[in-house]
Amino acid sequence: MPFEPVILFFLLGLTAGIARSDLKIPGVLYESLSIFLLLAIGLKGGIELARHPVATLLPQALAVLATAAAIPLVAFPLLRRFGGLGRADAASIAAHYGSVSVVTFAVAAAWLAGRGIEAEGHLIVFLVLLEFPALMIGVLLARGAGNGTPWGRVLHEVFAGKSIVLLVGGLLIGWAAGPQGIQPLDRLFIDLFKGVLALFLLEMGLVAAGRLGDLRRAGPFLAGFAIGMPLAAGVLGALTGTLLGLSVGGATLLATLYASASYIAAPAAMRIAVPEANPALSIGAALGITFPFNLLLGVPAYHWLAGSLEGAFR
Amino acid sequence: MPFEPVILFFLLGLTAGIARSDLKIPGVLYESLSIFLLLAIGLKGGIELARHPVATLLPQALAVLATAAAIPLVAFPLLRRFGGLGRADAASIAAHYGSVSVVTFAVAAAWLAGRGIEAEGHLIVFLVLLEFPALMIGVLLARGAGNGTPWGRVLHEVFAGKSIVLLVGGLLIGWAAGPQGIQPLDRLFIDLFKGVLALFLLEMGLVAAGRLGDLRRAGPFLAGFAIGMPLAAGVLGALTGTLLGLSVGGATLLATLYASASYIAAPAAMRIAVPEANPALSIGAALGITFPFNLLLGVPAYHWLAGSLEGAFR
Amino acid sequence: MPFEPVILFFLLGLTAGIARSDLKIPGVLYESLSIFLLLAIGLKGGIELARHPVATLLPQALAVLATAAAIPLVAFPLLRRFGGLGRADAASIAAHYGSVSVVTFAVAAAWLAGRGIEAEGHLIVFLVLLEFPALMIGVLLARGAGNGTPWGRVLHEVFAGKSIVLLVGGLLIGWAAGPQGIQPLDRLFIDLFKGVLALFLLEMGLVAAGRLGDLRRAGPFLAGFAIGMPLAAGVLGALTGTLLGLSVGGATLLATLYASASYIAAPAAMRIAVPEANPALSIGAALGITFPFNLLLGVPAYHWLAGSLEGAFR
Amino acid sequence: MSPRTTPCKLLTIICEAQLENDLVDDLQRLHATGYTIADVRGRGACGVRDAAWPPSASIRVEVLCDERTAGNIVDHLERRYYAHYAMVLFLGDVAVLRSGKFTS
Amino acid sequence: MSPRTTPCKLLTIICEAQLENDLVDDLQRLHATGYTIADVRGRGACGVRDAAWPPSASIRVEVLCDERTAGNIVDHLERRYYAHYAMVLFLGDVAVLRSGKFTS
Amino acid sequence: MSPRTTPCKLLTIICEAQLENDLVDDLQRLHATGYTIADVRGRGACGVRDAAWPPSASIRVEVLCDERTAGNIVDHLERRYYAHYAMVLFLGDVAVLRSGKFTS
Ligand SMILES: Nc1ncnc2c1ncn2[C@@H]1O[C@H](COP(=O)(O)O)[C@@H](O)[C@H]1O
Ligand SMILES: Nc1ncnc2c1ncn2[C@@H]1O[C@H](COP(=O)(O)O)[C@@H](O)[C@H]1O
Ligand SMILES: Nc1ncnc2c1ncn2[C@@H]1O[C@H](COP(=O)(O)O)[C@@H](O)[C@H]1O
Ligand code: NA
Ligand code: NA
Ligand code: NA
Repeated sequence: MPFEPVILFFLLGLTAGIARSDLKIPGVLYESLSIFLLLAIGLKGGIELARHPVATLLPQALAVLATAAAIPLVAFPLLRRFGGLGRADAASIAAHYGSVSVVTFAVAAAWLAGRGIEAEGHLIVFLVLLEFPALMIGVLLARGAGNGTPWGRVLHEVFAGKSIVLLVGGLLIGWAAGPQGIQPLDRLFIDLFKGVLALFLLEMGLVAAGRLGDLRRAGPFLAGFAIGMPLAAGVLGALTGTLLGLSVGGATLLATLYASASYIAAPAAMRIAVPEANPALSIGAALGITFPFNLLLGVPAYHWLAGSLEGAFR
Repeated sequence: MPFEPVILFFLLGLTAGIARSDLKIPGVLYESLSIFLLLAIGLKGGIELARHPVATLLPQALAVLATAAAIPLVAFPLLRRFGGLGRADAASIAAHYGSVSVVTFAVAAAWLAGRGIEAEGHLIVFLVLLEFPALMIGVLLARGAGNGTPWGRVLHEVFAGKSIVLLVGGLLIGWAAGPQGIQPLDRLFIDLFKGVLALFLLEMGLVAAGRLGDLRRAGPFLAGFAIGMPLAAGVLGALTGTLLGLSVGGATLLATLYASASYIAAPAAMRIAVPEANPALSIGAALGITFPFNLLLGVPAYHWLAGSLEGAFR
Repeated sequence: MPFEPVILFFLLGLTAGIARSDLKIPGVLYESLSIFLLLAIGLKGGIELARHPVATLLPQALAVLATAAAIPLVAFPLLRRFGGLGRADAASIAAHYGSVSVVTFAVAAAWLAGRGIEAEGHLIVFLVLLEFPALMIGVLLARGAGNGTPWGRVLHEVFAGKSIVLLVGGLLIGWAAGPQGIQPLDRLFIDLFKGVLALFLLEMGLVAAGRLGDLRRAGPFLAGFAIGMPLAAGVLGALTGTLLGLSVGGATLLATLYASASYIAAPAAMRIAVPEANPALSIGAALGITFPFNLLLGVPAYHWLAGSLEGAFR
Repeated sequence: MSPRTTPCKLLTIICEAQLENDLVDDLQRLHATGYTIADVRGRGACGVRDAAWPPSASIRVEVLCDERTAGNIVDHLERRYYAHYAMVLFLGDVAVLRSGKFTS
Repeated sequence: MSPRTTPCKLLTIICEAQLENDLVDDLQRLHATGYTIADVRGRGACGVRDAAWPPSASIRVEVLCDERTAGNIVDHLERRYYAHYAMVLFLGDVAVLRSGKFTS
Repeated sequence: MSPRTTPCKLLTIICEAQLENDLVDDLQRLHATGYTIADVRGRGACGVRDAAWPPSASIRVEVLCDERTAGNIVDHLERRYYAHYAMVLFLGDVAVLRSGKFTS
């Protein structure tokens, strides 16, 4: 099969949603599954962190953060000028695309694993690091640094937000307890990960089906942006990864991170920090187009890209 | 032990319910567990389908569908004439008994597995197929084919209903992805299946305890029907299975399917399509009597029957 | 690491709660996880019971019940005289500390297992037995045996309460089905136990964070009691265990049971049976102080104690 | 009441959860500008509905609307559902802010 | 209001979830013909009740009944629970369809 | 109504679930003595909010208070949230027991 089997669950949810099935995944199950996924990803990252001396990761991490910051900074003027969007909307969408999608990352990792392609484990650490800077940039773009931005409130929303708490908390626990300490928890957090991911994708399909109406209202520019932006960001990610000496698998994952758009942390933070922005636009683009695009076509494309760059640069 | 250990969870729930324990399984947990069970059964069926060429199953499937259609068609006049029930109630009850219970099937499969008795894997495909025709027959019996039945609405309710979507969706995913594609999901959907079944039975026991009042109102005819009908249908199923050349285990499962009464898909569909029918009657009989009867006595009886027929016919 | 890694999840929850994170574990997930834990513990105990002839446990069980009854009977006058608490509050707190905490027990068992220290499996049976007598003693202390205590109501609340039903129900199922009967359920109830415990501790951390305000109001005497009482009860438990000939691991678990304070069964029963008691006091002490104290310091201390006593007495 | 508020009808419908999809379509067709739904359990003439499983789940639907719309909705529900489904309806008077939102 | 509706009292009780079983028995004994319950969270004189775990869960109970029944229920609840439990009661006026359903 | 009850305002707010933390702080600051929150879903001017995932979840907040407090809360909410968030407000009249609990 050209794509990861778990994606079929997304398509099932999408179909059920479009057919107005009475299949509804209770909101509480959504929350429970997302708590599980965020914590499990954090734990995996922490175990990787325990294996690598943090110091050796630092230069790579800084390079990754610096290049990734380009994504929202480029997206913002594009959306303003060519999309004709207002300041708040452009900033909010830029923040969504600058941040990352945990589930897209997990599907990419599964896709690589299903093909036996190795990837550096510490990419998860980058996932955690890339989650929030774009959110801050988004708020800066919307409001400027100065007058009247309730920065305390915004910082609290970002850093005490569910996804950062669970990702960073899981990271610290995995790092402190180490591989042997976490091992009795593997039955839950490692073995069941992919099955839970499948259930979550079923739910995301149902949610995405409900966003299709928003999409129609969003117009063709945003639809194009929702495919062009991840492709461009994917190139940047694959390039960065290759130059940093990551394996093809690692560069694929970094490209996926750059290309993915957040729909867990970003909507929550932007709603509070930039309330004037219309969430239907950012979520419609990120979840309705970019997310399925990345699952179905993006990941294989980034892998092909990473392979080509590896050939070119070494 | 003469019966499957998971049945003890049903008895625990039933006892707790009768004792008015404050043990309450949240409705959301019920929905989550039933989503899991339906999807897991569908996936298992899909994997079996991937192993068998569909064409070879077709004649068997048609025979199974044809004989199973006799169940609601016989039940209806019985309920009308001897039970004195109105058209709507008789049609709704006939639909419940014509359709199948996924959980009863799962318990029967576990009972066979616990005794090391083999059964054809593609019985799950028949489970999916038998889920809905009886619902259509029930609506036809209640309303006639013509005037004023909102068929679009009814067909939507049946085919976009949760259980069909998850069973058929799981079937298609399992079939498209094949055994290797699904294998990383086995940790969740296969390994945990029986434990989740136990939890679901605990919940069904609590629910059944709440139906005992309905039962008293239902009267002795319906109570007799709720035991006699599955026995008769079980004979039909065992006979059909044996004549189709199924193993003793396979014929036991087919008999269980025929004998079981739906309490997930049927109540939902009948409530919308035949609102005049009193759900307390159909659910009281199907869940309050037939379900525990099949779990405790029916399955061993159908197995004995299948064994005897096998001896007689071959 | 000096303590069990799962405790880190408690600390994460506590930190998130104190930081007013928007991480909220839905109430339904709490209930689902606690149903799982209680049932799983009961099943494990039942399997142990199936291995031991009940008759041989009886003398030990009686000795354990008798000495454990001292805990609420000593706590009550202490709380009355030195804490200046009213009859109802003192009785309710005494009942909480006389009963046991299932989660503390599970963490202690994990701590021992992580160090390869053996412990008698039938300690779980004592856990179940110790759950309720202190609740009855608490009601007696608050109301006296006579006039106007609605004993029917109270007994129903205790014995039909969720935790007793699941613990005893699990025990009976495990005992009736035996190790082989339960074995297909192990994937869920045994393998996932520790992971689910980690999630539950995360939730308890969040809940405990919300009790810190109550604690401040509770005052220094109760804070001292919440540490002194478990230590004293732990000594009693370690002594009892050693004199009954338990291994060091077994005596550690018995000490943990005596030292732990209930926060599942006791709050529910006391609220109905002794409504005049202020739940903020008993829950604040049991969950806000004693629970984390036992997790972090108590368990290692009781192990050291059990080791010393073993040396002294044999 | 503040001069910025306007009187408005609040229609509350308590019924079987399975009717939700149909009801929502009906409300839209009858020109309600919105609705709010909560999951509930209860007891009534049709017995206990404890929400332990889908057939016994109930919902509580609130509709803010003008008197005429409320009347139309009540008429429709009474005709279409009242006889065969567990359902209770009641009307109250409230004051809303920005009443334009609630008249069709 | 339409001539088909009849005035009725709506009694709302917000209290600790643990009282649900008892309350439901009380309502039946006091001749309420039904009730509707939702799970809620909140804050009041007894502090924050955030529903994060069972001891801090709350319910919101609605009872449609005639004035006398409402009075009886309020009296009973005040006597039996008000002092020791987190509980709030309020009464409103509504109009119901088929009022026969709500008088005992 | 019984002589033991006192008239009181019941303010109901239906809004995006994400506002809960802020709203609760606002209510405290504006001297509401309590509140009750339920999880709901619905439809309004901002479209369907089906509660299938956090961004589309809604809450229904009830506040019993005196008329002045209700006015202050309505003013504040209108200023701070009404323009940019899905939000509906309405006021009703009820009668409470022990009214001391609800005046600040
Ligand atoms: N008197 C009542 N007070 C409050 N809610 C009621 C009342 N009667 C019925 N209900 C609610 O309406 C639902 C349907 O009522 P019914 O059609 O009478 O069975 C019940 O399940 C209750 O949730
Ligand atoms: N002023 C109020 N407005 C709305 N709900 C309230 C109010 N006061 C109390 N409540 C609710 O009633 C419950 C019990 O109140 P209390 O007995 O005052 O603690 C609280 O947890 C709230 O859910
Ligand atoms: N006419 C209405 N009746 C009842 N609830 C409404 C109505 N309009 C809006 N709502 C509720 O208030 C929320 C926000 O409304 P809005 O700001 O108009 O989108 C909706 O999601 C509904 O839950
Ligand atoms: Na990105
Ligand atoms: Na059948
Ligand atoms: Na104890």
